[in-house]
Parts: sequence; C-alpha cells; structure tokens
Amino acid sequence: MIDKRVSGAEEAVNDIPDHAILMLGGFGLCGIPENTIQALLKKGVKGLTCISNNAGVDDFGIGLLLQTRQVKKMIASYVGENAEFERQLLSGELEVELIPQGTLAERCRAGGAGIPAFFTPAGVGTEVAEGKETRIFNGKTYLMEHWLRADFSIVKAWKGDYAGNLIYRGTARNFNPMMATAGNITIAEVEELVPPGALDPNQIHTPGIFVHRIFQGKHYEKRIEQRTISK
Amino acid sequence: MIDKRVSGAEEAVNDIPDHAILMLGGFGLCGIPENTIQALLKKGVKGLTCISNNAGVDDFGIGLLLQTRQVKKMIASYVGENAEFERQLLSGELEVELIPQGTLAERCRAGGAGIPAFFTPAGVGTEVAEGKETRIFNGKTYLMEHWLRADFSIVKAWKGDYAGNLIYRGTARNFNPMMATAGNITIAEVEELVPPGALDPNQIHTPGIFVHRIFQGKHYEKRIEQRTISK
Amino acid sequence: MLDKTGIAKRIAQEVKNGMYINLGIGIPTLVANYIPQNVHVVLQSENGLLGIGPFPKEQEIDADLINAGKQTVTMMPGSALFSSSDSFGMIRSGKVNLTILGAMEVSERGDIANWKVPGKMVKGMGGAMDLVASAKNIIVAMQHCSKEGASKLLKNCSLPITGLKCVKKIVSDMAVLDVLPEGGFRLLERAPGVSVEQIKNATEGHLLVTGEIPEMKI
Amino acid sequence: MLDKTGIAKRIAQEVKNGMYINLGIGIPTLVANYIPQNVHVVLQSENGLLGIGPFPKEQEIDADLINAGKQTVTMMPGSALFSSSDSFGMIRSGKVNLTILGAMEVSERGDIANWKVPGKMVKGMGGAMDLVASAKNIIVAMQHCSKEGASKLLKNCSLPITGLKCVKKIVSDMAVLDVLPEGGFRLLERAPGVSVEQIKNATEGHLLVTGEIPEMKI
Repeated sequence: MIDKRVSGAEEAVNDIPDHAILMLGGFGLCGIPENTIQALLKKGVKGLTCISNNAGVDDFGIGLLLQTRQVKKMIASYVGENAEFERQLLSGELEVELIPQGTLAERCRAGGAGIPAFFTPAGVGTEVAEGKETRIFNGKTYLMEHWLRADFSIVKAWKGDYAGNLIYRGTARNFNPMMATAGNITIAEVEELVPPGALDPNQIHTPGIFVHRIFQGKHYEKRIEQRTISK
Repeated sequence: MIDKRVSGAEEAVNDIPDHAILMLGGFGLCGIPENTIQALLKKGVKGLTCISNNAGVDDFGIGLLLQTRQVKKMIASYVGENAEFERQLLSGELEVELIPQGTLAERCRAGGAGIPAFFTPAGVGTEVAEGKETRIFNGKTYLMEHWLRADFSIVKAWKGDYAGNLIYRGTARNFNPMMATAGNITIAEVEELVPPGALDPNQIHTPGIFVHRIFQGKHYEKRIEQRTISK
Repeated sequence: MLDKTGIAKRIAQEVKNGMYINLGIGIPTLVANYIPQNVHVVLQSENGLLGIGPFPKEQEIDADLINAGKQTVTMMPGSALFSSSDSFGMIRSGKVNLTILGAMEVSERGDIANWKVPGKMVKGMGGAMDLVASAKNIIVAMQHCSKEGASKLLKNCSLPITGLKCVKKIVSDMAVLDVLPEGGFRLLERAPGVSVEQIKNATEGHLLVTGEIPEMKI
Repeated sequence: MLDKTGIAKRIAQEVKNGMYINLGIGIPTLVANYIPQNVHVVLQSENGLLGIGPFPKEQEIDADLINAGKQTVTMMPGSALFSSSDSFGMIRSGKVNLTILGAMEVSERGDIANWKVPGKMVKGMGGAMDLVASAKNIIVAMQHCSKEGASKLLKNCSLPITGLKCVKKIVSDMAVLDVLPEGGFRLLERAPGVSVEQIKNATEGHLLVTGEIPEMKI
C-alpha cells in the first residue's frame, strides 16, 4: 500500500501555482470538491484554467473563484447559472470554451487512458466542428477530438482509503472518475477516509493509482440547486 | 424496470445463426460464460467468429467449440494453450487475428461507447501496424484502431438482476464489462440472479441497458489453469 | 392549441414498452407523468443514472441524487449509477432508444437548433449535441411559432445548429409531424380545434398534407 | 553468471518506494519475492488488479482471482479490481511507473522482441505491446546469449519486434546495462565471476565500457 494521505485541503493545494490547469469534478453543485475550492480561495492562486462541466453558482462551487477573479478560463459544457460569470464573460475578463458534455467526459477519459484522440459524432455540422478534422465511418460523419489532461485534478468522493481508492455515491459520481484519471497530480477529498482493507476491492470506482493526495473534508454543505419534491 | 430474464442458456442462444460474430468475456478460464458455451456446443451453430482474449484450453472454454470445429475465426490477444487450436491453425482450418490485449479491450470499449476509431501507441513499428494509419501527437507515434462490435456478446457475471444489471467478482471482471456494451444483443449469465432492488445501484458494474437476456447458470466449474499456492 | 401538458401527453403516446428514454429539460420532463402504468420504460439521466423515479418526498431528498436538470430525484428498483463517460457511451452507442427534447427551430431536413441565440448570453450546449448526434429516434417538443407568430418549422434553421438531420418527429402546440428522410414535414395530426390551413400558415418549411388529417386524441 | 533467482534479486534493487509495477511472466514474477519489506510498492496485474498479494494458501484459492499469468493470487489490503480497459488505461497513461518483462532480443536502440518466433507456433502478444509502448521505465530480464552462444543484445533485432526504443535497462545473467538514449548498451555491472571481456564477446550491439565496472552486489 502506498499511503496518499495529506493533512487537509490546504496541504493538498499547497503547490498549485498561478496559471495552473485544473479539472474539477461535479455536475452542477452535485459531487463538487467543496473543501478544496475553499482552500484555493484562501490560497488566492490566480489565472486558473478550470475544466469542469459547470461553473457553479454565484456564491458556491467554482462561482466562488469567479467572484475573486481567480479564473482566467473556463472549459465547460454548461455555464452561466450566475450573474458574475455573465458579467466577466461579456466584459472579456473571462475566456470560455464550451464543449458538448459527452465530448468533455470522453476527452477527460481519453486523457486518463492514454488515448490522444478519438472520433465522436457530437457537434458535426455545428460551431463545435469549426477547424476540426472530420471523417466518415460506415457512412456517418465524426469529429476528431483530443484528450484533455490537467496539471491538477480535484475530485470529490464519498469514501476513500489511505491508498487513494475512491467510491462515489449516487449521481455525485458524474465527471469525478474520468477527471481523477486525467490529472498529472490528482487530489481527492472524501466524506469518509478509511484504512486500507476497509473498502471492498470489488466496489472501488477509482483505483488508488490515479490519486496522489487524499484527505477527509471538514464540512460538506452539499447545496441543492433545484429542490423538487413530490407530495 | 424492463425484464430481461430468459429461461436459460438454450433460450438465450436460440437465434444465434451460423457465421455470427460473437464476443465472449473472460481472461484465460477466469470469468468465462461456461453455460452459454455449453449451449452453443449443443446447438451446433457453425462458422463462428469469436472475439475473446483467449481461446480456452483443449477441453474447456472456447476450446470446446474448437474441438467441434464450430469456430471459423478467432480474434484474440493470446491463444494456443491447446493442441487442437494449433493443429487447426497450422492446417489452415482456423483463421486467427491477434490483437494487443489493451487494444482489444479498448476496441471493445469503443464499440460500446459509440467511438468508431481512436489512437493508441500499442503496436507502433510492429507487424500490428501494417496497413494502419499512424499519426504523431506530442512527438509520439500512435496507430489508429477501429471499434469492435459483435452480433452477440456473451458475458459472465457474479450477480445480476432481472433488469440486466451486473456485478462481477475479482479478476473475473476482465473483458466482460466492455464486451457487454459492444453487442448488438448481449447475453449475460450469472451465478446469482436477484430481483430488481436487491443490488445496490452504486455497485453495478454493467448497467442493465446493455444486457438483453439474463439467466442464472446451472453449474459453474470455474476451472483453474495455474493452481499456485504458497505454503 | 395544446398547452405544455397537452404536448407532453401526446408525446407520451409515442413511448413504447421496453424503451430506454432520455428526457430533456422542460416539456420533455413532463412526459414521464403521462406514460401509462403498463408501459415499462427506463428513464436515463445523462449525468449518470438509469431508472429515474418520481421527485422525492421532503424527507427523501438526497443532494447526491439529481437529474440532468439538477432537480432532486429518486431511483426506481433496478436502477444503476455510472459516470458521465459511461453515460454518454450508452447514448452514442444507440442503447438509449428515444430522446425527447425541446427545440427553438427545426428545419425540413430535421436539423435542430436549441442551444444558442446570438446576442443573448450563451449558457452552453450541455449534452444536447451528443444526444442529437447519437439518438436513433428523436422527438421534439416545441412551439410551432414564436410569440410574434413566426414559424419555427423552417426551410433552414436561422439559429446556430445543434445537430444535422436528426429530428424524426415533432409534437408542437399545433400538430404532430414526421420529418421525412427525403426532407419535408409530413402532417400527421392536428391539435384539437386547429385547422390544416392554420398549420400550413404556421409552417415555413415544406409541408406535406395527404388525405384527411385527424385530430389528436389525448 | 546469474541464475534466474539472481537476475530477479538484482532487479529487485531497482524497485523504489511508491512505485506501481507491472511484472511479466517468468523471471519478472520472481522479483516480487525480493523487494525489501520497507519498500512500499503496488503490483499491477493487467487483467484487472492493483495490489497483488502472495500466492494463496490451499484453503484461500479463489478461481475468480488470478494474475496475468493465470496463476491464483491473493490481494493486499488497499487493493482495487477493475476491467481490462481500465487496466490498460492506467498502463497507457503512464500511471504504472515500472514494467519488468522478459525478452528474446533487445537492440542497441532499445527495441525489444519477445512475442514471436517465425516458424514456431504463434501464441500472441498478450499485453506486451501495450506495456512496452506505454511504460516510461522498462527493465528487461533476459539471458545474455542463446544456448548456442549467440548474443541476444544486438545491433538490430532479428525477431519480430514487440516495441521500438522502449527498453531503458537490462539485467541479464552476465551484466546490468543501460540502453542509452542515443543508442548503445552502457555496461554498469558485471555478474559475479564474469569479466568485461566475456561481456564484450557476448554483446553484438554497441557496448560502451567506461572506467572500472563493478561486480553486482546481490
């Protein structure tokens, strides 16, 4: 067993430099690395490129890093749940690259699987295809897309062990597993950190080999965006 | 819930025609669909193309289908653990296409993920690269490889439910998950078949959407190839 | 003219036993409410869930369980959870049989525009481009015309495209129409109280009307 | 001259704390027995296991738990199981730090041949081509010469290639050698009782010998 534990979020982000390329797991506010985002905020690291499906809301998630103008560029599939984001985008302070959600997921997966490029049908004939190589397979047109990799991948899991093995919960899994594989350094925060042997090897979602630093988050707010109930 | 249950192996293979392209899960004799192979043997379907990492041994696994000369072509990464295989190969009765193991795994995964082609470094500069497109990304040469899909994918899992959700056990997982996704029709045999709701949705390895027919195997021999023990 | 509920009810009639279905945000999400009990389907949420159940009761709410619209949901027995890459894998490989989504415009060749209005804030395509590029069967829920009365069933989309030649069927507030493989909208049904003439006037793209056009049964 | 155990012991000295290692069939598998207790590593098996433990005791044997050599194994605490595609994903993306495998021939540029002998039954490359194409650090365990005395450290491989320019280090029965980035074998250590002259005679490819060449310490 190789022990990946660090003392907490602050130690985990300690060497993240200005202008780093980060991947951040989560879909909407579900399964986001809340504690690590707080540590990035505190550290004040600037000029970040953030690869994440969404950009949070005004006062939560990546939205917090937008408020402090720590983000130079967002690479995402769906953004703009917040006013500050829109203001920075329209004023040209923030660069935004929009990628179809499945292509984003697959590009992260490719980054972690050593596949430099692949073909997907998403975006053929659209703005997304501009400047990209297309090719026909079995009569259908596909775009060539490249892998995405990050200097630091930051993911959030439900349970993890000292060896870095991760188990996600519910739809909080989303982009976390692929992003965990695509980081040069991968930081995992978990709700519960357990000793090796406590997790069933058969139930691991992210094998520890992909995780370089792991810690138990101090507090999880787990904010809900759309609180829909049935009577 | 969409109920995928069939009565057993015989019903599951009932419509597999001669000359079908099959994928069969397993690595060596570990995690192979023993019961479905028996049913194919009984059915006597001929001229099969079998995509599988290995070709079994003389009297077990795909080796049984070789004995009865039901296999026209093997697509595999490592073969020849049996004498009959070698005889048929040398006599020209059997076609064999050898693929690097990781490329085989990824081609099956691509088939099930709607990715018609991708780039991998495996095989560059070797016989495997003959006739294939190469391309350089970041100074390293890669081969373009195409997806693999099957008329019928036949996989073996530990537990499954009526909806076709599968959980594998140990290293019996191996090629089964990718092959399960790449079949036009996917047949799953399991050691234990349980009602929907009995498996934790968080622990499913293969979501039921990929499985068309499921049944509980009558008998599992689970033969061991290399019985190594420590004193 | 149908209201949103009416459109959802009519689309629910297209749902067949054994289907795996992805429902977009808005009217498509409402369709789930009108699928008959004896029609067994599984709803897929592209963030990573097969088997979406009803919205939770207050005490069941779970922040770790949301749909692609970020709404809290529950799971049906026999559900499965997975990553977004596995999710779009099943979408691209055609395992999701039916995709129901909204549109701002559809062309007579089945092109769809539903992600961007130039000059307005761009929020992103989310999973829409993957879905329309991959689904074998796409039904669009939409308004036939804009508030200003301009047709949204066009010869060519004026808005940025989400996908080419992908829409198979449209259920609008005025009509049910097929998009023909060779191009053109074929009128199948009229909304209650709407005439063929009204539909003709509201459809800029080529409209094919043959024989008697029945009124929808909802 | 080293026997197989000797080669395995010498290679074990190359293993550093914190490494994830893939061990090929044969001598490489033996290396696991000689890694010091205080060096924490994780062994990867490409069929889908991180954290290979010792062979099982009779009563622990589990047909569902084998290594890539199809031998029954156990798991260490902190292990993880995964599919073959995930397994080769971690290999291709360079997360496996060290690959130790056997070779029939190695060229002075680091090309390796270890999967096929023309005229003999072809059993297949298994995972070897993926491993050699992806690993950042490859150590080869091999015999320096054939039974007939012909060198296996060559200018060019005569057998079909498994991968190009990939071998970084060789531990043979006669010597430890680096493969230089610009080409050529640099002699680092002699096996006990083997002279530099003997190694020169046994090496067809370009051999670089500078200064005193120490004897291995095993």
